[in-house]
Amino acid sequence: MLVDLLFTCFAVFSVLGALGLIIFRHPMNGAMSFLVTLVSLAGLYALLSAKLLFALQLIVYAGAIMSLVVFVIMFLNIQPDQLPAEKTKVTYLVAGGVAVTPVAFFLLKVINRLPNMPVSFADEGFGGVKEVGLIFFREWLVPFEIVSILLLTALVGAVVLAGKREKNK
Amino acid sequence: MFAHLLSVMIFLPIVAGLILLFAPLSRTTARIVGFGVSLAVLVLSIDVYAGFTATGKLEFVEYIPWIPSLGIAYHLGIDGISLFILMASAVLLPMVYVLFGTREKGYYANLLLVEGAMIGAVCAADLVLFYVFWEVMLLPVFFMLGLYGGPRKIPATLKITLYTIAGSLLMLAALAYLAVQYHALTGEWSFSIEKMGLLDLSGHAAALALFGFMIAFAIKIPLFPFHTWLPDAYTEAPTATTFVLSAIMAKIGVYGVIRVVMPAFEMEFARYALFFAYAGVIGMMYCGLTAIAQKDYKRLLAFSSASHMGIIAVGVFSMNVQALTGTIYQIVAHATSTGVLFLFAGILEERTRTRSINDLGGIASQAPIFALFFAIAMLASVGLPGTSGFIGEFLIILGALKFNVAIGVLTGLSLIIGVCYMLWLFQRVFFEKSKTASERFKDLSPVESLAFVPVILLILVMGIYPHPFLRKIEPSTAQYFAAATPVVAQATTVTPALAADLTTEKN
Amino acid sequence: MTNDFMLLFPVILVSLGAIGLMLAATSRCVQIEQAAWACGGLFGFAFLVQLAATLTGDQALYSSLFNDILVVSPFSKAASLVILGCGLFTVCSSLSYFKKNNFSSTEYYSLLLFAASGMLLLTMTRELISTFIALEIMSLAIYILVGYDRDNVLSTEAVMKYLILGAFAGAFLTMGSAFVYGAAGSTKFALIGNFVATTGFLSNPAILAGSFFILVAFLFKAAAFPFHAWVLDVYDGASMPITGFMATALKTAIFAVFANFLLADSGLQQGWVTFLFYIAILSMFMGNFIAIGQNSLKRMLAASGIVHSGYLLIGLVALGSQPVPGSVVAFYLAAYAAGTLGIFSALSYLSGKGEQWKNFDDFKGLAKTKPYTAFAISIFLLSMAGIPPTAGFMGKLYIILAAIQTGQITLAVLGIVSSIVAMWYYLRLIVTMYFHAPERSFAEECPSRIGTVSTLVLVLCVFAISLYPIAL
Amino acid sequence: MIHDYLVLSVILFCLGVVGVFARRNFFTVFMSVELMLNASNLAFIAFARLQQNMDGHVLALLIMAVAAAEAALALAVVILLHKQTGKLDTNVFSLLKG
Amino acid sequence: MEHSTFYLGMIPLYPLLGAVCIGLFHVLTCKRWQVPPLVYGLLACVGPAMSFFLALRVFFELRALPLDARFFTYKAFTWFSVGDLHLDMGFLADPLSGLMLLFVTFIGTLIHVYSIGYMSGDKSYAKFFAYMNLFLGSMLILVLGDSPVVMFVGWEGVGLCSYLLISYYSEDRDNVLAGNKAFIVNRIGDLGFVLGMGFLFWAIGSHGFDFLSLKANAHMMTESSILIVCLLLFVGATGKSAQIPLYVWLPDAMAGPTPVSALIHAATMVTAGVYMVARFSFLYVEVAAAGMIVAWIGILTALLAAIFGMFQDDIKKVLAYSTVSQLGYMFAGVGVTAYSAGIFHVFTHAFFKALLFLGAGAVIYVLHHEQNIWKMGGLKKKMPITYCTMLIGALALAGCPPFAGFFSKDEILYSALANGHFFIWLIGVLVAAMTAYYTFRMIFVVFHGQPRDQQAYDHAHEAPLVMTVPLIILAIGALFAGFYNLPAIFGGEQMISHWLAPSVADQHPHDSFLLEFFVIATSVAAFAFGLWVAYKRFGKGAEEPVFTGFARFAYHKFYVDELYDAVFVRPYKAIGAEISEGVEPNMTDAPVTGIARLYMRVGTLVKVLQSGYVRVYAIYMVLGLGIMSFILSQSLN
Repeated sequence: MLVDLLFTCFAVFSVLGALGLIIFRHPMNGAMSFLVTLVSLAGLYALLSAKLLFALQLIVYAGAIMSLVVFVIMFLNIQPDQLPAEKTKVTYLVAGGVAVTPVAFFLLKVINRLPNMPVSFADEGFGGVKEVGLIFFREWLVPFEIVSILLLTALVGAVVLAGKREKNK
Repeated sequence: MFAHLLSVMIFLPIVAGLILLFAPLSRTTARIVGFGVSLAVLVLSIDVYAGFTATGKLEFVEYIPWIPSLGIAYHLGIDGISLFILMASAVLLPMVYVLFGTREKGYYANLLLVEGAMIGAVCAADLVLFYVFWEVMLLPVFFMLGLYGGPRKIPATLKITLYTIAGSLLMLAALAYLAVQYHALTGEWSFSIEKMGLLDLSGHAAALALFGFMIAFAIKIPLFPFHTWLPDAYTEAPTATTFVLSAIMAKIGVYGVIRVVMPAFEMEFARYALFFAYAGVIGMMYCGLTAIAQKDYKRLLAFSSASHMGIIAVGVFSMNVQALTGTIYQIVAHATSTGVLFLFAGILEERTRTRSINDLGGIASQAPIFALFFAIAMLASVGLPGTSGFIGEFLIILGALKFNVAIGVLTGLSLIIGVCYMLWLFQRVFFEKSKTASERFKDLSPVESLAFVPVILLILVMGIYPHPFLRKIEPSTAQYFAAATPVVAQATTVTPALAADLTTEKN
Repeated sequence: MTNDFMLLFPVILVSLGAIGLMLAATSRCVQIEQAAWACGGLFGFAFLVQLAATLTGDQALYSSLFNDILVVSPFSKAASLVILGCGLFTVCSSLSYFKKNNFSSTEYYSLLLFAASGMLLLTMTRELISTFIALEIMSLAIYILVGYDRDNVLSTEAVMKYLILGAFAGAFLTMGSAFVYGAAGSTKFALIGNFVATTGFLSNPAILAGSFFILVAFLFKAAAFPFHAWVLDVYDGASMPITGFMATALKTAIFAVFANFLLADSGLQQGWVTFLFYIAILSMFMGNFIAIGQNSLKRMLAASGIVHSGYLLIGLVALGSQPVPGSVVAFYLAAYAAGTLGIFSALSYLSGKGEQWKNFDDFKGLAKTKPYTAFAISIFLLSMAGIPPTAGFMGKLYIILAAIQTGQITLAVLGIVSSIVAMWYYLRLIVTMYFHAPERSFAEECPSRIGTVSTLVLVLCVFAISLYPIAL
Repeated sequence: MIHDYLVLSVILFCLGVVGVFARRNFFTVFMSVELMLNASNLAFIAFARLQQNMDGHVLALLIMAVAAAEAALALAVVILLHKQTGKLDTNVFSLLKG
Repeated sequence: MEHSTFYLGMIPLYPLLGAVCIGLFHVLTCKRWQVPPLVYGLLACVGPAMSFFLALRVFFELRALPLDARFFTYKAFTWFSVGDLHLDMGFLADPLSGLMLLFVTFIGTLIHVYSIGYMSGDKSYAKFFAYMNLFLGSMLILVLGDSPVVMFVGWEGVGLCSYLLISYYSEDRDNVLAGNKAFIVNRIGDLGFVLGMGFLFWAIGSHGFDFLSLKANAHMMTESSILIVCLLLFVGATGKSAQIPLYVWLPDAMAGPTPVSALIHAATMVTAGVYMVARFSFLYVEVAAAGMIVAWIGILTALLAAIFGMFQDDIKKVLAYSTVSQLGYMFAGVGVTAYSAGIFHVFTHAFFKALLFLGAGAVIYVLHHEQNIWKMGGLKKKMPITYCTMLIGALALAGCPPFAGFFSKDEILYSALANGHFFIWLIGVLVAAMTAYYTFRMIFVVFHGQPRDQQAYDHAHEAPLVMTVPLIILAIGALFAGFYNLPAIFGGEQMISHWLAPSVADQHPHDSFLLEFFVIATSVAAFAFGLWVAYKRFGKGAEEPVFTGFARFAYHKFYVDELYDAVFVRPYKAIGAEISEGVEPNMTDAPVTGIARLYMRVGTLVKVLQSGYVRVYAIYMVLGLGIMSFILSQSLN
């Protein structure tokens, strides 16, 4: 019962947050409402017994990534007149909603065919740091290593694109 | 003489052409090299001709696996049909170097390339190899036409290139279909043209494949109604290109029909033969009628060439040994007559600076040798007995009559239609009074005359004593009908009533 | 395990090289030229190693590595050869390109290597998330390379478009992976394949939806219709060598992983045949129609890339019939890569500072002033158009053979029709170069020998691939 | 019920799609993509629960890492864009067309 | 009999070699020095003369052979052999060809000699003789050919020479047009010939396609197929021999030099059609209908041409129409299966018509190429030899006994009546009267009365010896040729009929003295009547008449040329122009250009879709995704 209530709560907040993201004009407002979604999602992870992910969602996503985003928004010091006017935003939103309906319909139909199960708290070991970590470093070592290359690339990229570059020649 | 005679004949001009293309040589050197190489090819081809024993099978075979996993091979060989197209190109091309002396280096280089590619196409015994040469021979034409053509060269170039490539790509699909079918039948991959004869395809897909090949060849020949690229291209192209296109390249389309399509699609071919024969006949009449209305002599000759190709097509689709043999013979005859006429047209254009018939007149009195040679070529082209044109045309009409009376009779109309426009042309250009453009027309120089003499003699010899030539052709053509299945045999006499009617014993 | 590392040698080499160059970039003593040579050397060395491994190594169809996450097969080897070759020639063309344009730095070559390592991984992955990560490595590196010229608004615009749409497509890949995972309980191709094989493709809507989204992401990267729109703008905004690299190596990597994914189970491939059939047709024709209207050479080549993706999709449709799975696709990719790289290699040294020559009309009369370059470009164009005896022709022949053998005659015929249509815009450039009088002087000498040499080598490649087709 | 989570994931995903579809602000578009990634993460975790299999958690983790890398790059591009034009409107950048 | 037949091949070869020699010699020398024309003239006469002697040898060798094996052949080489078609370049000497050979070479030689005089002063003298020799060679191939195809070689060869010689004065467009007309009309006939050969081959040709084998196998054909073959071959004959409906070229052909008109368009080539029908007599006798059609066409042509002939004012045109008319007689003869009579008429006609033409040529020559008879008159005194010889010719043509024409014409008329073709005979008699009329109209107007053009008259003189000698020789021929086939009624032996018997399938009517006498009487009466009318009107000199009514209609040749022009020539050209300007660009080429244009249009339209807005690209993706999802969800159910 409590689980259902919590789920409803988180679900409503996450959807509202997402709606806010796509509706608010100023990206700062959008980022804030997106934060709501992210936090709600963390809650949902918890409900799904994903303890490690719950923590990481809060720390990495809501914490690190979003603060970076917010920082950049602040850093750019965006004035309202710098923002796109977007007078036809509502039209586009509605049109987008219509366009995406078949996709959503299709996915929902697919979900309907999947086996269902009630969500209850799983056994002790499920989703814990140790268990996930064991799987991670035993079976998923290669992706882990590859991700390191990815992060390096992003690092170089950020430097190249936004950093200072000395003129050659 | 050599082990790989055919390879040498193919690659000698190609390599020489590429060297010419890149080496910084003068025009004169290029011309001499071109002439020398084409003469060398001619000598080799005579060797081939002498060594050809007319067994009805492939001779001078060379076989080197190329892509073994798909059975594609560098496979060469010639039979009586290839031999004559080969000879035609080897004999005719040296003339061009003699006649047109002040062209750019690339002109001669491209001529050599096209010669090699054409020889390759007729020698290829592997479908992929055939296709490769088939496409390659278009490229030099593309460049010659675009670089050295007349004022409206670019549209003409694009039209011929896109048109022919469109056709040949359809052929690519069709030949892939053949190979796949062969694989399905025997479990091994092969693109050998000979082996395709084992196939006996029928059904919708086979009909589609047949049409794939046929459209490619019909465009190249060109068969009505795929001829519309021809007038522009023939008119705008430099003389040598027109010559190559009309004299030899068009024939390779016919050759393709005979070598590739007929054996592989016996049933479907027999089913559609009448249809194609009508296309040939209609094309003959259509182009012949159009020719009479032309005011540009090159265009007139272009339509005349297309008209003759219609007759040749009828010969192919009549599916009996007379018609087919006649076709091969007519191929050579047409190469020597219409091809040479285009050379004359080139000389005319060069010396009078006009392509309009109305600007010319009275050349016969200015230039008797020119007029004489032109007349002989023209008469061969209208099929006068005693010239090479008659034998082929007669055999084709004979064969067409057996195939279908209506086709035969309509083919016969070519006797009249051809004469109408040719005489008109001859009258306006060579007879009547001289006009300003033709007033100071210079006759052929001795060297030029000498260049034409072999061909003119060939026209006459082929008309008077064709037997030695036909003897080399006939075994190969007869072979197509020797193994014909009953279905084909039945289909070949579409008018059995007539045949029966003609031969029934009178009581 | 050592064997595993041997098989991974090229990836490791390239990645270490990337990191090394990245570190070197921090010190001032490394000149850009030196970095370029090092980078090129790395590519070349890796290429040779891989070539040796391909020719001499065991011909087992699959060698699964690392818990079945990576795989080395003849197909992946062939694809990685193509990618390494592309890298090598991209370095060459970059060298000549940056003689005239000076916005390069050492990191440029590092990023090239990063991108290449992502691509190499992509050819090998047999697991969805690794695929995603490898895809992102590649994409991120390419984004940066596209936007490398920071002073150029066009280049920034290109990276912006590419980034947004690429990330958008990437999200589909993750969502698709999630659904596949939800159905099969794993993201490894082998297990997915087993699952599909035991339960059937159509009885698993989640597999259907998941693989659909995954396909969408792949199709986006391959620029197939209707996910093609970005490709023109991005190619247009990127610098010449990078455009060439994207057009070839990226496509190779994507089609490699695409084929690997579809090969997970024949039921899966069969299930998508109809879908790919229509996508292939639409891509070919849409690409052609877009290409026909272009005046800019780069945009035309981009649009023709859409068409070639269509052909490659035919190859994917006909995967089942190939003696070595994917061999036809690999061959086509190699042939296409040789031609495209060649053009970009030539354009790199031809186009001058700030890429002034980009429209068809700029190339009028090139054959008069630079006959050899014009000749080379013509050869490349003919190869792309599929005229024998170039490599492109053989690629097309194989694709059509494969299509007919699988019974896809309609597809084969439409492919042919599309290449007829395509002739026009390839010929157009040749016509412009050869048959028009020069309107501007092409007096500038090409700045480096390396550009011409690599172009020449590529011309030879175009013929060599066709006449000596070892890939099959 | 686990389906509810999945449905929520689909809804969030679709909202992300709508965001990319409808908005011109670079930040918003970018965050919409992030929203889509989050939706797929939710799906992964829900499926992990359904499959009783912790691979899904690992995968979600990896996706987070990728999202972080992408974010870094995207922000670099934003800065670049802002530097060049002072605008965040994606429609401003339409020099390449046709 | 063991003897070499090699010389048979030499008969056509001599003139051909002559042509080649003259041609080459001319071509090689024409640029550098002037060769005296006489050289060419003499060179040209050698070939025909040699052929004539060989022809004599053939004749005598044939005579030495027994009646049932009176032929021999010479096969020079295998011409071509394809499948079951086997053809030799073979020559056949039998009584029919032997007879033709004799007079063709004889008259040919004479005309060559005559030409030396007539053509003197012409600038392309050599060309003329080369053509003439070429013609004679072709004609001899035609005569000697042992299979229809070899015959066709000669058949087309003579057509070519006819074309070349008609357009000999090529600066004048009308002459060239006349040449074109001749060639094209002949080609129409040749089409019939070729198709006839085709049908014949597929019927019985596989057993051998030479005349002897065909004759032996003719019984294997059905009647209907024989009819088809006969009619098609006859189409060829109407072309070559100027019969309805293809006669129109012959009057125009008079544009050529007069010796040409004499040799080609009167004596030899135009009779080739008759010869061919006689050659194929083994087919024609099998089907009565074929013969009937031939006979009727022939006699109607004779009538029509005679009507035209009565109103012509060009001396050569008169003779031309008389030729057409006489050819009509010949066809009537062979049509009623009196082959020997037809050939006999060919034989006699060759003499007197060549004579008339050469005589007319002499007149034209001395009057400096004046051809209108209304500008002549009273030349009798100035040109006595010409007058006398022409008078003989005219009498022969008009059918005055005992001149040559009388016997042959009478033979034909008698055969027609005796074989039951009353109306053919009746028309024949009518035409005979008309012939006498127009022949003597010409004689009277040209030679009698007062000179109409005094100046020309004053300059007139007798033609040179080289021209008059052939005239005299021919006049002797015209006088006596008829006696070769003197019918029994005059105590003759019908030598020619007997001679020809092995070659042609004559159906001899029962000899009926009364009937024959009746026929002769009517013929003579018709001649006398025609002569009388002509004398009445023109004997004392007459002015150029003004034609009205029917005469005017006939003067304009019933407007047949204009009709053909309107019905065939103009539509043909119009169709050509229409195809060239209308159909080709708008229909045949339209799909091609249309597709190209459409394609470009789509290209520019599609460009609009590449709007450059990144959001729009995303929208494409979403829309595509939506559609695909929709389709996929349908498949889920």
